[in-house]
Amino acid sequence: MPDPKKNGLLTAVLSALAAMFGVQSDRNRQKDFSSGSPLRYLLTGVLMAALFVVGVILLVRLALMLAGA
Amino acid sequence: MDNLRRRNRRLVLQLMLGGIFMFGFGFALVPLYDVFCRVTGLNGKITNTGPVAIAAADTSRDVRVQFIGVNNEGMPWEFRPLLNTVSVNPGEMRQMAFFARNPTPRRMVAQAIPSVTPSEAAQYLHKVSCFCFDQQALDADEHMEMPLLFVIDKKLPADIHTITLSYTLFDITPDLSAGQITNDDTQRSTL
Amino acid sequence: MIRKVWLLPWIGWLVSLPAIAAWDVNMRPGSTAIAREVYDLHMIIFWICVAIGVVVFGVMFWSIIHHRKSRGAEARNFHENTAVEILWTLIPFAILIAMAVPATATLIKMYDNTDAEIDIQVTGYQWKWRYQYLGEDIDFFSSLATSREQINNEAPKGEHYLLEVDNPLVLPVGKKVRFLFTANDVIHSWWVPDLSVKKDAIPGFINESWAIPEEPGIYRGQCTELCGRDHGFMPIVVDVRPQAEFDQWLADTRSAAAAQKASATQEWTLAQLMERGEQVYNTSCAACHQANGQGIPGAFPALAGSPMVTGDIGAHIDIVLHGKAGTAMQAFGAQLNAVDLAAVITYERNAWGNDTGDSVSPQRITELQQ
Amino acid sequence: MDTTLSQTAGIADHGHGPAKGLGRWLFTTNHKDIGSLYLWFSLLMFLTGGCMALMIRAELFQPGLQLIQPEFFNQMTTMHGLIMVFGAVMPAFVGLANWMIPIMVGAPDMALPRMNNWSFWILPFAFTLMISTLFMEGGGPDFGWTFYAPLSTTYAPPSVTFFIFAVHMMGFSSIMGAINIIATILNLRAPGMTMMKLPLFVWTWLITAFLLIAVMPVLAGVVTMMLMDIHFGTSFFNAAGGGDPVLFQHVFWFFGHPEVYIMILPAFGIISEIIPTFARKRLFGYASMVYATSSIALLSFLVWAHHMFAVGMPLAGELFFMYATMLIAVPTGVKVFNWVATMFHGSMTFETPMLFALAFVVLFTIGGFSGLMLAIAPADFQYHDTYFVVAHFHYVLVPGAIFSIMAGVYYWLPKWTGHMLNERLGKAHFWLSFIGVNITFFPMHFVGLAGMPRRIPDYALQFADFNAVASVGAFIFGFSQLVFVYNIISCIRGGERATDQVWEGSHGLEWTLPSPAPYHTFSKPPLIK
Repeated sequence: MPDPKKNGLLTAVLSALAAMFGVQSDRNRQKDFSSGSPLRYLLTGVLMAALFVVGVILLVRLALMLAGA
Repeated sequence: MDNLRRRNRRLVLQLMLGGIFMFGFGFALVPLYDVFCRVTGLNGKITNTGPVAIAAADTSRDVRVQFIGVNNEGMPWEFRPLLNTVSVNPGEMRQMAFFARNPTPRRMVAQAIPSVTPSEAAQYLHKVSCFCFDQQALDADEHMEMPLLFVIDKKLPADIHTITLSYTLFDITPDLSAGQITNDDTQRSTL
Repeated sequence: MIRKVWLLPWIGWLVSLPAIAAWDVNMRPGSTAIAREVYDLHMIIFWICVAIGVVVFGVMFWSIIHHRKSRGAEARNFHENTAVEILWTLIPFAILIAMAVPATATLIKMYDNTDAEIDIQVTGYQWKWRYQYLGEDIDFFSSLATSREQINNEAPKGEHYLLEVDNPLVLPVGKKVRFLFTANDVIHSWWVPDLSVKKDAIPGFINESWAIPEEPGIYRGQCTELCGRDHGFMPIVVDVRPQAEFDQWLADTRSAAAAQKASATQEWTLAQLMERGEQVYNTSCAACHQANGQGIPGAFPALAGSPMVTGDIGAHIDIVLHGKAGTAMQAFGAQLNAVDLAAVITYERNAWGNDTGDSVSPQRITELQQ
Repeated sequence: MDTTLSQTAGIADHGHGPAKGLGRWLFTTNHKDIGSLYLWFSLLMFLTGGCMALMIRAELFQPGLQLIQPEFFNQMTTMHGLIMVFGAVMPAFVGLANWMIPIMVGAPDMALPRMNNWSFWILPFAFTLMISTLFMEGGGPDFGWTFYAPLSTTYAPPSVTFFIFAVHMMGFSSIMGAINIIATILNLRAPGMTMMKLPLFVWTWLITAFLLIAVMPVLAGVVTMMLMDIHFGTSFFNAAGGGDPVLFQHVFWFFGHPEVYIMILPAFGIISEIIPTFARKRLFGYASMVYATSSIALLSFLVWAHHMFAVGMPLAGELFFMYATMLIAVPTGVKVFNWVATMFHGSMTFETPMLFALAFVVLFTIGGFSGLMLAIAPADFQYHDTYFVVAHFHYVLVPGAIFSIMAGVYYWLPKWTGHMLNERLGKAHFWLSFIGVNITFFPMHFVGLAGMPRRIPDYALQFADFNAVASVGAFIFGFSQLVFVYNIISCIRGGERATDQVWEGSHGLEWTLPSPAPYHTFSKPPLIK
């Protein structure tokens, strides 16, 4: 069992990315669940969703620019 | 066990607040939608109105502006643009008018709702003054020409050559049946 | 697996269905460049799904057949392998990205704003379409031409049952036509599969789409947004003709419109009005009041022997011209010309035993409409 | 559920079993009774909605208007949609949650038993109110289960107000149910049952509950806006007063898309319980399943406008929603591979629950593929609002949600009733439903691609043959559900005694209880190693 110190923000971001990708190892899962309040994971999730939206908007702009629209 | 009751109560309260917040969010989607339309010109909503600084017209480009008059259901008025198509330079102020006639034997009040296509052009169509800003009342058998003053912004994307501006006329007489309808009922200006 | 003996008669019945009937299973490639591109996109994504399906179900059925307890299969103990999971997530991602590129290209082409030779305003009404050729003085309604008898199974169904209209939309071949969609009452949606055009017609708003039909022919479509009672009975027929024939049609329609105005000033006998009135009645009124004038109890009033139709003629004209607020009775004054209105009112006053002997002249309708 | 529940030794019991007679069901605060009430109510609604579906298919058996008038046909399609979504699928999942979550996490009962009772008893009144609109003057709602404005506001029959209040009541019931489930999962877990050890059915229901609390209020908001438009002269969706019918579609589908995830995530949970049991192998990639379903809770809010590609959005909007839809389709679609990997090198037997679970995996994936095709915006211009879309959502809902509910009922019925179910009847019901579902809905792909629009009471001749086939399939599927009802009743009344573990490969807290599960369980939290 990884030591239940506060997990850094990085692990939360990585876990959120893994969730959006849909693949997560059991080891990381235990590390996530052993840490502090789930609130941080929730907020990271919402933040990552917002980044996902911005990312797709940029993707759209890129597509339009490439097509010379 | 009461520690559990306290934890339950706190959690249930938070969740109910979450539910009420989302109910409010459902209603907040209405103004959010207007802001979203203003930014992206979604659904051809024209948003910039009122006086604008007159800049030199960009005579290098002609934009064809088409006008369409549509009657909504139960609107017997005769309603059509005086000119179907107008060729305009971006940045140039143009005046044109719609003809409206009330053939029915009773006084009626109408509201014109504008819409533009392609929706990407909505943010670049600037209406200085328009009959759709307020309600138009016509007595039996009366007719009038309703003015429209507009400018096409110079920053209109190059690939847009034709803009179609449609006005849909709605009968809103029954809504105002309460008070006496006077000619200058301009309390509500929309869009 | 219990034996399916008693299922055989069902399967037998299914197989005996008439083989000659139409069993078309797929989208038609359509007759515009965009329609063919959409058809290709459809087939590419379809075959991709079939391929993924074959692989996934192949593994699954292999496992169902081989890893069965009854065949002595011993369950292995693996229950996690992130590498495999990452692999089978990256592959679909890659396929989708590969799919998104042509899809984006086609979508951008669909939003092309180049100028069109001909602009048509398409307005959706409750349960018919109205076509206005902008710049021309041509404006007509296009309603379902299939007779009520065919719909109620009292007559054999024609070849284009429910896909035939009285006035099709006529277009020149090879020219870019720009459609401007709006609606008069509720949301409709104008869809012609062969032109790959589908856009919602929304009251109070204007939408646009375009097409360049490449081959002359008749292309049929239907309203594709629920718009009330007769949503299934407002088809679309586009008649694409070579340029010469199209110009001829334009000229004929203009002269017909002029003749129409002139005929409004002629004298019409009762018999002529009745004959024309029956035609107009079956197109525009029979949908609700039924061909026999009995209407539908509780939904639409009967006209046979109704006080409105046999009583004061002015009230009858007013309700046909301006409709009745809050009911499905529309204002036909804005939809039919003076002659049709006079004819249908005369027909209603003398058909199904009403025979009041009154006849309404087109001149009277034109005066009222002035 | 069995009225004569036997009190086996070993489980401390307060000595009082369920009350006798009607009072037991009216005033029950027991999660097992309320679960049964939800399930019986859902079955009743499933059969009611099913009859409406048979009315629709009977009319569409042949071209021409044979049986019913178009406006009644529209009422049938609308009520069929509403009753199946809000009356059959969602209450069935809430019923399974009420029954199974407490005994899966080692809780004595739901966190708020009285609210649990109230959130069930709202439903019969809400649906009586809604179904009574069929008999009102002007008929019931006839504007589709998506009730787009202005057809549902200015042009609606007078009974639309009752429809609005019925939707309000259903919303309250779902929100209270969701709050109850979250409180139970978060606060009432037995010590040792950490969040890491939660069965996947509990995880998917936790995510679904958060989705419910997030979107049902938005649905309540949209019907309240409709109410104000119809009666209080506002113009949210009325273009005359500055409103916008497309605003309605945006707000509705903002609720609509998470709603379809609400209807499928619990199904993912049930299937993830059943396949490991009958493959005698632990679920493959438990962590991935938990993380993927939790990311759906947020991502499902970003893609609503793929239902509106033909409404006339600017190009940038169409591209955004096409890309976002494609991107979030992968993490969910890929979950199917987890189930296949669970089966791989397992040691499988094929009792009825497993048959339904396998049919779910195969047919739900077909629905997922047609969903992927619909995500391609330019192609969606040809698919939108045709029978291809009808085939898509029926494949993800009937062999999807409904088959997973049937699988869950067959899987846990021995635990509820104490008797094993009749396998022969179970397999007969499965094969009839499997054949019926495919004969009904597969031809709809064909007529949809060939150009048949949705929600029409009559069609052109080129669609006639596949529609006839679909109607036959509908009647096969419809009447085979009577086998299901008979099987359930006969399993309650008698049958071979069920052991505690019931299925050879089953794991989990609920299988440590005796069968039938006593009225009160886990009064003292169980020991979890």
